[in-house]
Amino acid sequence: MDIDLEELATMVELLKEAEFTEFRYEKGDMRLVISRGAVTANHETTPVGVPGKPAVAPASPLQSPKASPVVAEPAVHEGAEVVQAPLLGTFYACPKPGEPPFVRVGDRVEARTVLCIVEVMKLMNSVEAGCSGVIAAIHAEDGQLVEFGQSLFSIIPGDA
Amino acid sequence: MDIDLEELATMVELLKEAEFTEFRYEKGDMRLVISRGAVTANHETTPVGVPGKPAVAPASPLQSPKASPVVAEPAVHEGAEVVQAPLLGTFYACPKPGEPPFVRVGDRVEARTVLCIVEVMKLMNSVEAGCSGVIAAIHAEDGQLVEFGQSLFSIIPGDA
Amino acid sequence: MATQRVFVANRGEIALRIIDACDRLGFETVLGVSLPDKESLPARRAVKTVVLGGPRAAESYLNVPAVVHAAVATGCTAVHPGYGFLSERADFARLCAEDGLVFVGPRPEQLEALGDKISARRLAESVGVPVSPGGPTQTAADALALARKIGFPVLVKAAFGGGGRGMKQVHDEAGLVAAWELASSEASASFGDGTVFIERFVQSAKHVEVQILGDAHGHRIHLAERECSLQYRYQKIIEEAPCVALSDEARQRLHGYALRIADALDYVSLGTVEFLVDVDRGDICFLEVNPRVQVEHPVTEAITGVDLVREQLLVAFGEPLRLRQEDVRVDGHAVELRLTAQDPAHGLRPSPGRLTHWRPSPVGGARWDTHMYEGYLFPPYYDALMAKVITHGADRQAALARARAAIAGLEVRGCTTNQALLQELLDTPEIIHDTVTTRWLEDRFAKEMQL
Amino acid sequence: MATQRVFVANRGEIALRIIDACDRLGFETVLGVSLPDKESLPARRAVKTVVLGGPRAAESYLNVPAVVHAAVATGCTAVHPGYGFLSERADFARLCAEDGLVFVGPRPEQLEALGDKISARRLAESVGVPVSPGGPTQTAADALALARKIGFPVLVKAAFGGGGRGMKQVHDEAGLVAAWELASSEASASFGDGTVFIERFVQSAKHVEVQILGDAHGHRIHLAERECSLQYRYQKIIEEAPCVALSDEARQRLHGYALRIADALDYVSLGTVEFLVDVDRGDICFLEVNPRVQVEHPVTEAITGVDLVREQLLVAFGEPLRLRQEDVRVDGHAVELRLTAQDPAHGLRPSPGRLTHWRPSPVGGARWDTHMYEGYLFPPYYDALMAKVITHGADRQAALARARAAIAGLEVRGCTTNQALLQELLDTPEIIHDTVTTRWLEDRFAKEMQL
Repeated sequence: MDIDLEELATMVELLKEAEFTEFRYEKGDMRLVISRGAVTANHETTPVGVPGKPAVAPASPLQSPKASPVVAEPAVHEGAEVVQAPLLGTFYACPKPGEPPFVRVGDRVEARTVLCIVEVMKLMNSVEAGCSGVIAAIHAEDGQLVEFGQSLFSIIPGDA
Repeated sequence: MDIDLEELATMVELLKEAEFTEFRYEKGDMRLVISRGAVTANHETTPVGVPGKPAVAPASPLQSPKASPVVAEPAVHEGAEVVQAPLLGTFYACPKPGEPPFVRVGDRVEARTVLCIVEVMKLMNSVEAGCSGVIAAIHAEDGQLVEFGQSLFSIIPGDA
Repeated sequence: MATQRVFVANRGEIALRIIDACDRLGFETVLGVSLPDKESLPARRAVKTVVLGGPRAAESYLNVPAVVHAAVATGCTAVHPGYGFLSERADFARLCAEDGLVFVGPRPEQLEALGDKISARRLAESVGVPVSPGGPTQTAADALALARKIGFPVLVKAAFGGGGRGMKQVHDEAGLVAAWELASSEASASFGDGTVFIERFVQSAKHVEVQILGDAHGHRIHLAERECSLQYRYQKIIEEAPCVALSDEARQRLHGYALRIADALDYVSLGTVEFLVDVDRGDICFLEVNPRVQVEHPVTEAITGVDLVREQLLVAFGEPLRLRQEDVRVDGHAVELRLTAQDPAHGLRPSPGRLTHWRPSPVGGARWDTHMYEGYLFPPYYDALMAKVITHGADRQAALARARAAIAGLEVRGCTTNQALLQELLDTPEIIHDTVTTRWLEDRFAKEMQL
Repeated sequence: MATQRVFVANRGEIALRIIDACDRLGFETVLGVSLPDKESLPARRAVKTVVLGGPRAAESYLNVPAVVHAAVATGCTAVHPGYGFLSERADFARLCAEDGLVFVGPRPEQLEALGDKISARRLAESVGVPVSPGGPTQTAADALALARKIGFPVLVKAAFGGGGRGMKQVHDEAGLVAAWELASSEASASFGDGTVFIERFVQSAKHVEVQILGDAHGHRIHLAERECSLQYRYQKIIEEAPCVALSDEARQRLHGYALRIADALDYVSLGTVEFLVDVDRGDICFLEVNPRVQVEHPVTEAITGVDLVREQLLVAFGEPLRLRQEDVRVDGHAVELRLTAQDPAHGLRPSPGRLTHWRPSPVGGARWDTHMYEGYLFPPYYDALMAKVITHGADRQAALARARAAIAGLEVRGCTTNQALLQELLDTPEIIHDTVTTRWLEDRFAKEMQL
């Protein structure tokens, strides 16, 4: 991304008007995060390298695709229920291409709420939450292969 | 950064009126998140590419640590200069623990600007930008092992 | 050749064997595994591993949609099914083709032609290859009539679904009817076809099989024969090549029969034509064709010097065979021992567990095909094969001597194995003098039980 | 044993060998490679691979800080140096120890004691093991005096830095002075010590070496001897075990000498004690000790059935040796051929390149230790070893016959190899009748040049 400082200045001007504590703008591999008030350290360490953020890899220990095939286990959310793929297939986050995803992080779900579809050989299998709570994380990427038993969602259990 | 400022201005105007704690707008690869009030914990885990995000792995092709050891090559930034590790060692983003990093994404750097330190057996080797421009991405993680030739930074060349 | 990416749809030692063959050809590999096999050695060796499903083979290694989906999603250009599992499934081979994957094996129609005993026998007969007296029966009455014609004892088995599975031996008419009803109901349950096959039970015959190899350009050769008479309930325990009990005349005839069948099918890929040979009477009759790589293929590799898995991969990708029949020479004798996690003291019952100690001895001239490693948890879900120990010598006695040294040098703890049985067998006169026939070991065990 | 994670600080076939030994023991592996070796087969097989530095060994495989840092940063518990590179570097072993890494080899002080020819000879002499006439010299004058005493021709080499490197043969006083000056200046340049070693040049001797193995609990055994007389400029080409030219008496004596040296050092790990043996006169003299796994270790594995790399790993982690001297039996004879990317038509000059075709033949009884695969770009930066072909037979002729079959069955294209030379050598009377001494091949080449 080539930052046009002038453009940026104008934008900041505009945002003065807006009332917010956090402003995120993403487009392609570009990403803008503006926060007001307490800034969580996390923002520094979340650079632009969005898809396939590579610097993650060296962090993981001896986790080759061998040791644990395809994915390292996701960062644990204390007390979260992890919804795993009931079968191998292609993960779809949305009912149809272009439509909004079934769920987003922060969404409240019930046990019967459909979270995603796992497609194997044109067979669509919808995956339900299995418990009620709030989606804390989504571990799979739309359109990607997920293995049997792979973590898909983390849900912080709890009723409204 | 091709933000349509007019569009953004209008949006901000509208949002002034609207009452909300979080506003999300997604369109194609464009994504906007505006929050009011406390930043909820799960924002850290929201966006694509938060550190440790596992679902990235299946996206990459046959890239085991074997095929390309430790890291997959970072997402290419068109016309970006990639600064590689001149030697194997531990990557330090900050001059001292706790201190702010040498550079952050979006920072303007000169050829002689120190970007990081690579330590091998207690020997500190500072790595310079080698060209002037703006940091587009940081591909390594503080305190982690980087290999010889591993991509550390992407810099969009250009003078102020 | 363009770089290929091969999906390995199998496990254990054969998965390792295929992965190594691919590595050496510069092909990439993706291994599909069951959940418990994530920690297996093949999973380490493959460039990438994908979990197909749960422990049961039906959820993973026999899960056709998962295998094909995984192969396509990981960008594979071919699928190697190994042996067992999906290796003989025409529907699977066809699905691979539809999804643009090269199936490393014969064409679907060839798999179909060989898939059931009836059409396989018909094929053999059509090219003048003798088959055992017998045939398919639709009713117990037919069966009875047929059995009277060919004489008791007879073998009763489902017409569809090969191998020794569900094969029964009956000695009288009462037994036949009971066995027939059972086999028929089983058959209609598993294969949707109640046809039952009746054939003469050969009292004392050797199991001899011929290795064939064909390419997509009409070249077909044989790579001599193997003897696998030492079986227990149709599970082979010791195999060897060549079969020294054969006269040159019988050997010629056997090879000729095998090639005739290969030619009739315009056979492509690796295959094995199995025969029963009554050595005394010189009778040969066709059993079946295994259209895949065989567990015991290394003994043939040892005596011919041909890398069968490599050749199988190359012809699958359309390469013409470089070998001609006249290039195939047999040198010396080779023996393979199947080390299994089975307890000989208890009727060879499976005894899986954690391998606390695995120390094979690298004695000269012994090849170990094995996925074992110290600390490996041998799973209870699949077959009991731990390792194949292949030795080669100038003659049969030399090969057996090496085999004794190799198996004696193994230190293994954590699972009960058949090591002691293998050692005992290698010192048994019947084996040393090669008088063993396919029923010998069962009879022997039966005797022991009575003591 | 707790799960270990072993850093493999080497490349090529020995890296593969070490990784497989670790896999079979349930140890994890991390491989340190140079940039061009990222695509090597060991890099695929290791659980994890780390790029140490650029192509030149000094930047990568000899880069001590990078290796130690990488081993620590990847959580390794041990480092296996293989052969060559850092395997004999006491400073490296010491650094590993300081950083809590088990060095898979002898203790640093043992490496030091064996590191230079002078102290090694002193050690041998101190326990009554004969050494070749000669000694260290500080000036050309000393050298001249010594040479007159022991008689020309003599060998001139730097006292520090082992192997054949920089060794020169001189036949007269003029030649000696020139060679001495050069060697001395080279020595002070590379080792900071101008001491030059002078020793009698043995005209016709066999190179015989004894395999030793010791644990940290005071157990030490030998695993018989190997003969490696077939050399070209101190590079071994064909090795075998045992050495059939030895009388039983000489063999006993040789093994005794080796154990005496091992005992004097309280030697731990795998090692090789090298001797020159004048078969006709029965003279034996000590050459040096190689304190590491040897390229030719498989021939010893073939005749003894002992997995040397596995034992080396186990004793490094403190396990007591399970083997006792009386357990070590020699069975048959084994031969190793070194296939290299060298052009015999041009003085064995290296000929790296892209392997367009790699098709070894899996003939029975042949073991291939190789990191080759089809499409591999053989790099120009390191030694020329492509594969080790190890065969075993009941006797020497049988082993040689297998070796002929194995090397004849190889199809390789893309690099010029010494395959033809190996085949020619295997058909040479001097080799068939085992009359070869260490100078034989050079003399032979010299003659050919003159034709």
